[in-house]
Amino acid sequence: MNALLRFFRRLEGPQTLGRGPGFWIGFLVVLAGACAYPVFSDGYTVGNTVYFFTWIFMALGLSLIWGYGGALSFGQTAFFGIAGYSYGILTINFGAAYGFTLVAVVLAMAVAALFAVLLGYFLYFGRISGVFLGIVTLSVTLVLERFMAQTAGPEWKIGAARLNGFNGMSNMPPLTVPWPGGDIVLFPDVQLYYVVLGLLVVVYLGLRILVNSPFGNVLVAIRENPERAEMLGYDIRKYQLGAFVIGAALAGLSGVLYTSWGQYITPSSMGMTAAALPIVWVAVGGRSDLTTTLVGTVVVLSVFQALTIHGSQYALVVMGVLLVLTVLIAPNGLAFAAAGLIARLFRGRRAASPAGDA
Amino acid sequence: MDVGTLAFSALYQFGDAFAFLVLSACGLAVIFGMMGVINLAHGEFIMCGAYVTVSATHAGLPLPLSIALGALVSGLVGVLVERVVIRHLYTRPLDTIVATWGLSLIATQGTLILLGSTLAGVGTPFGSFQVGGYSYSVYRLVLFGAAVAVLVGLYVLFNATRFGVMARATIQVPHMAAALGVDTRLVYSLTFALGAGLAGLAGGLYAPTMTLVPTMGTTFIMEAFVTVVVGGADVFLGTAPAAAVLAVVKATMTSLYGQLFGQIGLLLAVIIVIRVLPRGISGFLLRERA
Amino acid sequence: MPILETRALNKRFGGLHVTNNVDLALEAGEVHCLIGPNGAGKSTLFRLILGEHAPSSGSILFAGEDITAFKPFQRIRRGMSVKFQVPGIFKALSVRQNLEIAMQHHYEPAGLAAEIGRLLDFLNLAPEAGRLAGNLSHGQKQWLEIGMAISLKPRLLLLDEPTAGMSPEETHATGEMVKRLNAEGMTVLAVEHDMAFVRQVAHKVTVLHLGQVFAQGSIDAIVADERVADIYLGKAPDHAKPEGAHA
Amino acid sequence: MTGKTIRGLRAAALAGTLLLSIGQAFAADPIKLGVLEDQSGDFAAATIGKVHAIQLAAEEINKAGGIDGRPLELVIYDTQSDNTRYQEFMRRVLQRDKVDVVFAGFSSASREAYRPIVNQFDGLAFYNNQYEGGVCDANMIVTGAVPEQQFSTLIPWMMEKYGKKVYTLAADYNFGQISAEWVRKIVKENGGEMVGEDFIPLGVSQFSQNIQNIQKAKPDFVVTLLVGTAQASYYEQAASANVNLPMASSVNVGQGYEHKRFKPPSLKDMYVTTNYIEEIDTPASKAFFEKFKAKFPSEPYVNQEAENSYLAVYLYKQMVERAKSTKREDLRKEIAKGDVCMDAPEGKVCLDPKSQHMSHTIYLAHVNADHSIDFPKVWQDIKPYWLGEAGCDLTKNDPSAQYTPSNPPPKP
Repeated sequence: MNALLRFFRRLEGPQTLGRGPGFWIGFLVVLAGACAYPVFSDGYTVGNTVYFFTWIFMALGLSLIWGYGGALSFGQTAFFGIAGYSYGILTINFGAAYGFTLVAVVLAMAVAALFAVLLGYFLYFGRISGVFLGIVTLSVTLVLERFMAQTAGPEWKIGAARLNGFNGMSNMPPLTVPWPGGDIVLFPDVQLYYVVLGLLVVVYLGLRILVNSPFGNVLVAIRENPERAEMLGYDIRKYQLGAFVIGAALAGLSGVLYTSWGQYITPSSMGMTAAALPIVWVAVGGRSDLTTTLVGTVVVLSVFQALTIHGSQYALVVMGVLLVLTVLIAPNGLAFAAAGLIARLFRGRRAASPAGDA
Repeated sequence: MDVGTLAFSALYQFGDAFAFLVLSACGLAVIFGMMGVINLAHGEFIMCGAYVTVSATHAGLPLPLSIALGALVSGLVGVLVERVVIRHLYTRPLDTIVATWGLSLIATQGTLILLGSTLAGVGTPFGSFQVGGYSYSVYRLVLFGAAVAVLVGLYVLFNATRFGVMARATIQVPHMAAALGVDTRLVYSLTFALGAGLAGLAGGLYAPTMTLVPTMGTTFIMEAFVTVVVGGADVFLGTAPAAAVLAVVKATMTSLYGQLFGQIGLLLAVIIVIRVLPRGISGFLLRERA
Repeated sequence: MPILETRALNKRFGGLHVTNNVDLALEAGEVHCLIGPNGAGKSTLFRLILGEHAPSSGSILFAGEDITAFKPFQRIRRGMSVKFQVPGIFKALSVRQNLEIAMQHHYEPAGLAAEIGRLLDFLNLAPEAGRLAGNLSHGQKQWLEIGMAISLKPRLLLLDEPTAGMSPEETHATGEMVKRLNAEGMTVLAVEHDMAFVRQVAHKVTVLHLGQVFAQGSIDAIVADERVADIYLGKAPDHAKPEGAHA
Repeated sequence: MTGKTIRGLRAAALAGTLLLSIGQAFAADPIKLGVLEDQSGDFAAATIGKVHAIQLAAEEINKAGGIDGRPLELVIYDTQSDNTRYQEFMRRVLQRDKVDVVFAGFSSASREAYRPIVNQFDGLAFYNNQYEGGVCDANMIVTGAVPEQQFSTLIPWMMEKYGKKVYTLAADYNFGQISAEWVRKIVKENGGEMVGEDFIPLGVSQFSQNIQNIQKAKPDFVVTLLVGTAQASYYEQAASANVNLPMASSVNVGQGYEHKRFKPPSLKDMYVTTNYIEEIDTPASKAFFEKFKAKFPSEPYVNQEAENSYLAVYLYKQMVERAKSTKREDLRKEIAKGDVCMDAPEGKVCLDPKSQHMSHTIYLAHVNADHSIDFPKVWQDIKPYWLGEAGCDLTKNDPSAQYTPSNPPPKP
């Protein structure tokens, strides 16, 4: 019991919204709802929700790098793509037997993280910051996109896996869990839903612990005032690099899940539009908190999809208008603005506290 | 093939790449370089200039006038956008990414809905000329001339006119300029309009040579950002040398290894330059001069 | 052995010679004030000592160790600490969280709260512990930053204009803080304009002018030096070079 | 932040979930045809006409009593030239809307993006677009032309007329690279010589260096396999530099109607093999074109992909009516008979049982200096022979893979 309480203590802190029994009871209710939800829903909706979930890891990683660490990476899609292709190359070559796809997930994330170590070392130890950091990371993802786009020829292959250029790599097996009495293949349906939901809970809670740990405190201090943080004796480059690598690994996890979800990965997932999207999700939700990032990402994804379905040719225009309005009206993200508004309504005429200031 | 022909062709390719980089970038250099606004709708201002130019030409206006009109209309749209959106974001430059991306979605799809998926071209004027075994387009020389003229114009504007000096003062130390009686809001407005107008000018100049579709701006965007980032904050001292360096990289890589490596070369050049000169070429030059 | 020593330290920005052959030595346990007119090179010297600028030539020693090539955080870890001229506190965090970030790596979680409590008392900030640092008064922000700096238990504390913008009462209280810290064994190097504060705390005063050490000595000796009065009033002719590093 | 704010956040999350589950009610009676095409984004110019063609065909069929008495209902989504939208909406039409058949895709990348999903749900998709060829997949029916149909006609004719030195300028991705491979192969087979090849990344719009490379190589004609609106800028730039060489293409004019978009004479002496363009002067073509213009008067151009989409609806109708079923396996039994043919606006077309690709009437379109079109040559009944000859036989097995001449099906 005490151990459990200590665990909850570590999940809370100055860097995250939500604390106390109220929040955690609410969290459990939402989680229970999420667990029960496939029962009331059809296969398409569940599969589509999994699809939304796959992107959240990349958004949470960007929230860590940008929202908490203050460094805007415009190139999270580079890690997304690297991990996606790595998963494809590994599983096409070694198959799905004996749970290898699960090993491939870990390896693919490791490849993305390793690349992030190299790139992050180059960036942070080269003292590149601010907008320039964004431009360099964007350049990296565009280089990868353009390079991969021209690998259509048969000479571009690794083992049995053709890179297949702009058309993209396909035919990799979906995630497969070894099980007595036959492997369980995780097609985008209920089983995959629970696996991804489980991952999501683990990553969310893990990141909460991380940002409320001494590491997270220092990261926020660096965002607020890098000079001061350094003058407190912290090697800020190591902290930023740490956050960058973790964020990259999470982008990689998104890439792997996306690849196995649709059995397909393409260079355009590292292109300009793809690179801008995570920034939009995170900024719209509220980048300086994990919970708002998570909620914001799901909301933006589902609103954009609903608009595309029902908005015919006006969908993109409406999306654009929504983005501009969000930035103008809710500068800290929709989640903060909505929460502030609702809080004001509940409190009636009493003065509302400022809704977050980051 | 004699040396003269080769030299001319190398120069022509360099000039062509230089003009494209300068014209793509100069509007962005004003908006991003000076104001720190990351304008992802830059390409749509270019598209706006091109569309106005072509429509005016179809309506019977001579091409040079149409191009000027294209630049003017883009500039006016720029004023509007600044007033409605950008003005509220100066203290949060990173949020301009989301806002201008939204604007770019609206502009691209709005144009598609209003004007259809494509516009008929107007044809490239002036014909061609022959040097050695090769024939070249005269209009590409006009583009090069226009690029040089824009650079000279910007230099004069920012160093020898009241507006230019005021703009630079405002952007460097806003509260100081305000204290000295400068209407800083107006200066920001005009600076943004200048950037948008220059983008429109680029669109107008390239309109006769290109396919006119709502998404045409995207083909300029990468070159524009690369040039501005390599150049750094100063419009003249940054853009001109950056475009020169990058034009050499691009023309050489393209001629030796093809277009793919021309593009990849550009992107790698930007990564290397930022690593070596974190504040761009102009940051480096200004510091050396100081 | 001096705790901090600069040897023939030079810094040029383009054509500007901002730090010109500065030799400075701080003995352990002293409170040393650095004064001089605007543009004398005080801030640059601070930044050189902290490692934010690399010197053009010369070297810096800390407790006998050559730290010229060290990164700022490496210098901090060896026992230096700094309070900036403009407070570098984390405005979006509370006073207590500011101190937590400063101290979390030096204390066990159990002892941390008690230590922060002691520090808050010392800084006269105990009633403000829960407030956002950005909402503090100017003087309180300065104290908070001093608190973050001393929470590292440095051997050498660098203070850049610690009393700027303070009322006379606050200035005096700050001076008392510095004296108590010094009594606990901390060496202090302060850049300061307020001569009352300098008189209150300084064992030794160094005057910088045009990037050079212009004069050095006790506060009384410096005040008595007419040439020092002249440079503050702008009378020092450019050719009137000081005869040597020590007046 | 307070507990109340958190409740607010949670309410927002709930609202998000509700949005996911807005469903649609529908009757089961009609035959449902899903349409996933790019009505916005980069490819819109070439693909909006495809949607219109399908709407035209559906309207005609419904007026004439539907398919086997059942009305045809279209379920249309805009895929925004975005591969991920194809993935989302292919799942949606197959799983939620439960359509009987899907017509989907312009770019090859989008087809490859949705193909695994069609296979997962064992659906049936029509790809009504010319492409680089090689898809051997029982879940796919391809009505567009493939390289062997366009190049085995075009290249020998050009070499005969203009000479044997050929230069290829191609988009640097699968379509361009594989098409260039076909050109290389056919040039060699006919005793010609490749004097140069240049590959252009997608999105590039500036061609000065390539123009010079071509002038240096002095070919007899240039094969342009440029894709996308940015790359189409080549023609204007080449014309203004006075390159003045005949051009051959499988993809321009017929798809992107560049001769309508550029000012003459930039496309002068461009030769294109296409299975349809609106200028084709046969009675069937004229009738189709007039019906199209009557329904969509502002349509800028009726291109070959529009005609492919139009005839595909009728082809599907014929198969369903013959099989008395909409089940994929029943329809494939009809295809296996080898006589699923129809008289389309272009002329007679038939489905090849082995590859489920289509034979076409191939027109050689020649662009004059004033950008009018004439047709120096027409080839009847050109078959998509390569896949079948290389070893793809969908009547026997279904590898669900894409092959290329340098990566052919494994020999049994």
